[in-house]
Amino acid sequence: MLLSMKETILVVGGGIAGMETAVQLKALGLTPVIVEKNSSLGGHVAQWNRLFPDMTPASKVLDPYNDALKEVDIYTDTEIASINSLQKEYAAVLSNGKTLRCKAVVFATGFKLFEAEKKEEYGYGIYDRVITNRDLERWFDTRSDERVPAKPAAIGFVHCVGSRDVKAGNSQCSKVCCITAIKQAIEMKELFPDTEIYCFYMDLRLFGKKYEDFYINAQRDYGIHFIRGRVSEVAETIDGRVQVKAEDTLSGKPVKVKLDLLVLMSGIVCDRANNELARSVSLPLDEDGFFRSLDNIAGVTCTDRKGLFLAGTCTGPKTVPETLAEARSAALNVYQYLKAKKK
Amino acid sequence: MIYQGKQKIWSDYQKDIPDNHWFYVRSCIRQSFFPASEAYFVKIVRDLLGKDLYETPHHTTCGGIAYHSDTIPQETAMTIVARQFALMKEAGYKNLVTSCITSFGNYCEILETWREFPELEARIREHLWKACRREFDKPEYVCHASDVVFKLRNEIAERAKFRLIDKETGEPLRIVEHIGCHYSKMFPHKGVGGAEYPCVLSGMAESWGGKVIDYPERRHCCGFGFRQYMVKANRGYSVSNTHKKFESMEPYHPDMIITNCPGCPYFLDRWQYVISEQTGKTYGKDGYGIPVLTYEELAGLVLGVDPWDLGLQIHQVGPEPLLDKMGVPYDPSKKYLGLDEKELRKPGLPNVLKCC
Amino acid sequence: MIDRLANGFDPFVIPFMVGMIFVLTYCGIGFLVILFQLSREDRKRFLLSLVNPVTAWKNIKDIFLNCLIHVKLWKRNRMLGFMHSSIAFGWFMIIVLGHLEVWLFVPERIRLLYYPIFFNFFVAETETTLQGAVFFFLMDFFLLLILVGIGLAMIKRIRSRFFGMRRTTRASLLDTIGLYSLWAIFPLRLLCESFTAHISGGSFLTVPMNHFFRWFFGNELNYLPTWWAYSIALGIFMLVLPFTRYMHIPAEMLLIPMRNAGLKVRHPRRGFARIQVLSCPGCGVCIDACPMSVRKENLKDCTVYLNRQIRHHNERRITEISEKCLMCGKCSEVCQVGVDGPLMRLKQRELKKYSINQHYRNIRPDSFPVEGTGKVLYFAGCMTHLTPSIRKATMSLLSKAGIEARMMDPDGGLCCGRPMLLAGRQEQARELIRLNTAIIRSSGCDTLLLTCPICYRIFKENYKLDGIRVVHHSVYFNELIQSGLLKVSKDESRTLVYHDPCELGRGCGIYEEPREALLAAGNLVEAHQNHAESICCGGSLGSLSLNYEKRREITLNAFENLTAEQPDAVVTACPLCLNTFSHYADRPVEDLAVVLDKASES
Amino acid sequence: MDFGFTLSPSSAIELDTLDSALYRKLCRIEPGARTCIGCGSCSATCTAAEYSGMSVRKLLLGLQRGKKAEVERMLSNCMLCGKCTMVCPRGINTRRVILTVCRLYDNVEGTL
Repeated sequence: MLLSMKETILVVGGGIAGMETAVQLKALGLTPVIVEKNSSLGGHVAQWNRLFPDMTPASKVLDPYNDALKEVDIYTDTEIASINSLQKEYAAVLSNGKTLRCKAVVFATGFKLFEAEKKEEYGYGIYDRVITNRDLERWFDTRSDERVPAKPAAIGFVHCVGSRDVKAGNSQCSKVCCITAIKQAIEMKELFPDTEIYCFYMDLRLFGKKYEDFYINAQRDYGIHFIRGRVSEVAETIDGRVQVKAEDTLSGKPVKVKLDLLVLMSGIVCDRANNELARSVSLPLDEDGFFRSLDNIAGVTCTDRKGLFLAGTCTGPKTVPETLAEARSAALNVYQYLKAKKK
Repeated sequence: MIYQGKQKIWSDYQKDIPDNHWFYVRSCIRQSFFPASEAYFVKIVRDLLGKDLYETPHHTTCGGIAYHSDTIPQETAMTIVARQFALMKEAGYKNLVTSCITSFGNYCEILETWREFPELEARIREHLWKACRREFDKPEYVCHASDVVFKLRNEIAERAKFRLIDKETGEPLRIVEHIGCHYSKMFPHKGVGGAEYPCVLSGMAESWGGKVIDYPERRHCCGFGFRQYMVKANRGYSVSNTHKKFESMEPYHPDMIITNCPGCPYFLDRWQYVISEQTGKTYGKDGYGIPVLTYEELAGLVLGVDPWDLGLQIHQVGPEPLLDKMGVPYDPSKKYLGLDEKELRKPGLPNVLKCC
Repeated sequence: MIDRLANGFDPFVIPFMVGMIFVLTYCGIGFLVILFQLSREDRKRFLLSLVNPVTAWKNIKDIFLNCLIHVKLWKRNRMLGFMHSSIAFGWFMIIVLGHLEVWLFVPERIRLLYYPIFFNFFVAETETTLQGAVFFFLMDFFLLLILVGIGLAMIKRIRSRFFGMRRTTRASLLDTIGLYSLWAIFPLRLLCESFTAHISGGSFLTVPMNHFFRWFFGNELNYLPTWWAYSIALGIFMLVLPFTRYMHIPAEMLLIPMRNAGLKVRHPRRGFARIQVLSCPGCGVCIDACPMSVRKENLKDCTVYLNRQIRHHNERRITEISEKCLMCGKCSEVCQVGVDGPLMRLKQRELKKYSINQHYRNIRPDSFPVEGTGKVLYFAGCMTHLTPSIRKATMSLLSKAGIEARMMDPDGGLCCGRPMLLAGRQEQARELIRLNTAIIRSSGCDTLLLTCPICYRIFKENYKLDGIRVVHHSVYFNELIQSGLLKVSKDESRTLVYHDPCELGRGCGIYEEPREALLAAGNLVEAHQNHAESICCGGSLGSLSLNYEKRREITLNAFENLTAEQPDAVVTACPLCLNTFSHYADRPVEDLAVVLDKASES
Repeated sequence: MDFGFTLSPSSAIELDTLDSALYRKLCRIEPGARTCIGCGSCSATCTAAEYSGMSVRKLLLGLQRGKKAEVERMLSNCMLCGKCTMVCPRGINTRRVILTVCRLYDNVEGTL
């Protein structure tokens, strides 16, 4: 049975994690409030065109929320100025001046895409033909980006840009780039069947359901070339293309290739903007800058602070399904927590 | 090594071997390398155990060596084989027993090919008919002579005069069994015990009192490998393979090696000499090599046949240490006398390897 | 004035004499040894410089200004300057005046070493003369000066921050003994002279004290023990001196003429290096200066400790320190004595033996053909190939200025050799220099443009490229701007801070040109420590052993120093600094060329 | 006696017998060496690669696989320029690795 409790729950962040949490909380009879710093909901997924491994349109994931969130209060273009813990609840001061009293807070603040400029040797923002995975997704939507040539003869994908790289201050694996690269490579191949496509990888980490099949397709049906070597240098050629230098570590020989488009797989990194927020409610951060869960097995969505919960990529790189699952469990955590308090 | 595990595998690879009425086809090279082996196989099976074993003087090579050395196409080999089948049909036999492992492999391979491509079989029938107006039936059973001995191993054991036991210590002899590659590596189900842990030879060794040792390179080829040996430029590989096997079995101090293939005993035996000349190393006790016997020779010894009648003097590696251990009596002075007591020419002795 | 004692001797002078004779012989022998350790031509050059009036005069001047007045220290830190010069100069004057007195009043005693020191003990004042009064006054004055200095020294011991020093060296046992004996000397002298003031005369300091004592003690017999104590303090000080930091007093007097003679460190232990090591007063200024000091574990890796380890012959530590150093050159920049720490380390590195010795015989210069005819040859260098923004901006600026330039290494070339040089492997460096020289010569250029200070320095210092101008892009572009060839529009709203790369600033003395150039593009603020005192970015190729995570704090600290004024962007002129900073930067880090390129119209 | 053919050496890497003393010593001095993920950035960016096949990745692998001789050849052209250090995603101090190997190559027990 449902406890009839109309307590307000603050959900920080309006990405899929935040939205799903809110939907579930609503279903559990609670009153979620979403605070989103951007002008629209949907977070990173909204900036994606299609999702692996089934080429699901991102809209298919997002649209249902339009109805589902009808009765939920949503503050967009709003940030959390501060959160103060009171006796039994929290008081959140919003940048729009409002103050929210809430029984619990779910942080669904998400991640930041690594700024590819930081890996200068790849020449993002310097060369005309270098874009990131996000740029490419946007291009899939808009089909307008002067950096993407009309008829590319060769395209390269660089995995692990800003992931597994201490120099980028980010030693962990971003988990989704390998499969994203394969997805985008396939999409490009579908658009430009005659184009040679190269993926430069350190290790291919295709752990998820159907990922390996996806990889096999890319190899067998689309003839995408996989080169085990991390790109070390990118230079501009006389004709405005880019020349990529890497080592084909499997043959132990250096490889050079001229490309019309180089796509950098920017990784998932923590959003430093959350540090202040975390400090204000004295939530600990991990050394990688993400929120620290109570534990990494059974308590991923819990914290050691009463009434504070975590959902989605604010605790580390995750796929969309993982994020949704966590959002649901976070909602349940909140419910259990309030139920326990009632008794 | 878990013995039960091996038995489990063996039970999976049971091969039904007819217990009588065999059509025996000899090996090309064994007749010159180990003439006594085939002779004593026939003696043991026919005279000692009184079975029906038929062989015909019209039998020729099966073409296996030529085929594996890339000198004749498979269809030629098939036609030759078809002729052997025809001979068997004419003699009224259905159970083919080959003395040679390569032949065995060759027969199996051809029969399997025909099963997959009947049209090919038809064409071969045509070839055979055109060539020599003969017709053939496919054999009901194809087995190797060692299968037969394996089948009869216990009967032999009952009649044994000597057992594979060190008469000094009473310990069972440590025996390396080496199976010819073409016996079961092509078709595991056509070999007793399959390809990984074949028990055709180990079965004999154990029922005659010996103890089989498992060493890491047990599965490894003897090194003959047809082209590897026959093209002189490749012989380095051939001997290196053999060397690898000996290096791997050395720590187990084997008393003997038993084989069921024409090439293996020859190369395991002769390469010991070459290795000793090149590296100065021998693998037996105090300068001797490890005696390499065919299963027939071993059966002969067990049944008390005189070593020299078994032609052990033709081996490069002297069998004496083994004979001493088993307690088989022998007369060194007679070692190089032929059957008719006539003096065979005594071979020159190697520099390193001790032979007698 | 007349002798009080007929024989002019009293046993209490013995401790002093022992110490004095010991120290003189020790230094004499040491001097000869070092002289012997010099290479023949160095020795010749040094001895000649001594008789050459010009250098001779320079020597005297420098010794006076540095050893006695401590001019450099004054410039750096008034407190410290005053403290040191008061003691040094005061003491010097007391000795000089002592000799004058003897020479004037009892000339027959001039040959006795101890006489000038204990003058007041041995003489009696017959009648007061103006001359005497003047001397007594001066004596007291300088004694007072010294005592003030000593006072300050004591305060410094207790609270070094009071002197603006964050860290200072920890003194060894002998150092402490030397220190306390030194401190003891002058108060004791005051006592002695006060006791004898009514006999041998005194002045504003000693006379009143004398009256006080006489009133207090009555009889005057108890003055002998104080003279003993005084002599003993002097004796101890001089006995331990060679084994303490105070060795720098005599050593520096040799170092200065040697440096003026143009001698350089050839071997990390012998000859000139030895005298450098001995001249290190262990003041510890280099500890605060060393960029590595931000990590506690590195505190003992700066030059003062290198010198100490060399004096202790601690081979393991010497190697460790020599290989860790970033070679940023800041320690020698701030050093009062002018100890060239980096050079010592470099020479130490050169001693290392390798079982694999690189060579480049298989590389032929003609495999790097330089196309085109432009008179300006741009050598990007290894580092710039990993910072394409610099390369792109440089080429674009050149074309904007309408200069026909060519790249020497469009698809990567050879290393300039500086890294090998810094690793102490001259042989390899020389070979690379030979190769690159051939390539440059074959190109027929008249200007070699460099965007990397590491390259720039070696091209400037070690290459023989007569007829070809070697220029760093900061200088070159500044000229283009000043000469109007390059039109740069100033963005008033943007404040920039310029980071002086070690190799460019301290290394090649280029400080102003980059700033001038930047002023054309935006407003400039200065880092907390700048110019010759700028802090190494931590990425330096100079260090052979520091690894990435250990360089982190160094970089962060350097960056903090840069952003003290909250500039919008940090500008540097070195690809390595750029790369290093951008790993941790919280605001844009750009190369000078990039800033100018953005601000200039084509 | 000459047979006209000889034992041909095995190409196998015998992990349990190979000599990795140099590698172990190297790792004591520069533990970072153990963290190589063999991405090949160093080899690709190397200035000397095209002359001597220089590659820190291969260097580290070679030392672990007991292929000392190759290592020597590889190092012969290194210019110590430090590009490999700059691109290494694991922040390995490759220049120290190189210098250490050059120093200890013939005398593994030698000190630094």
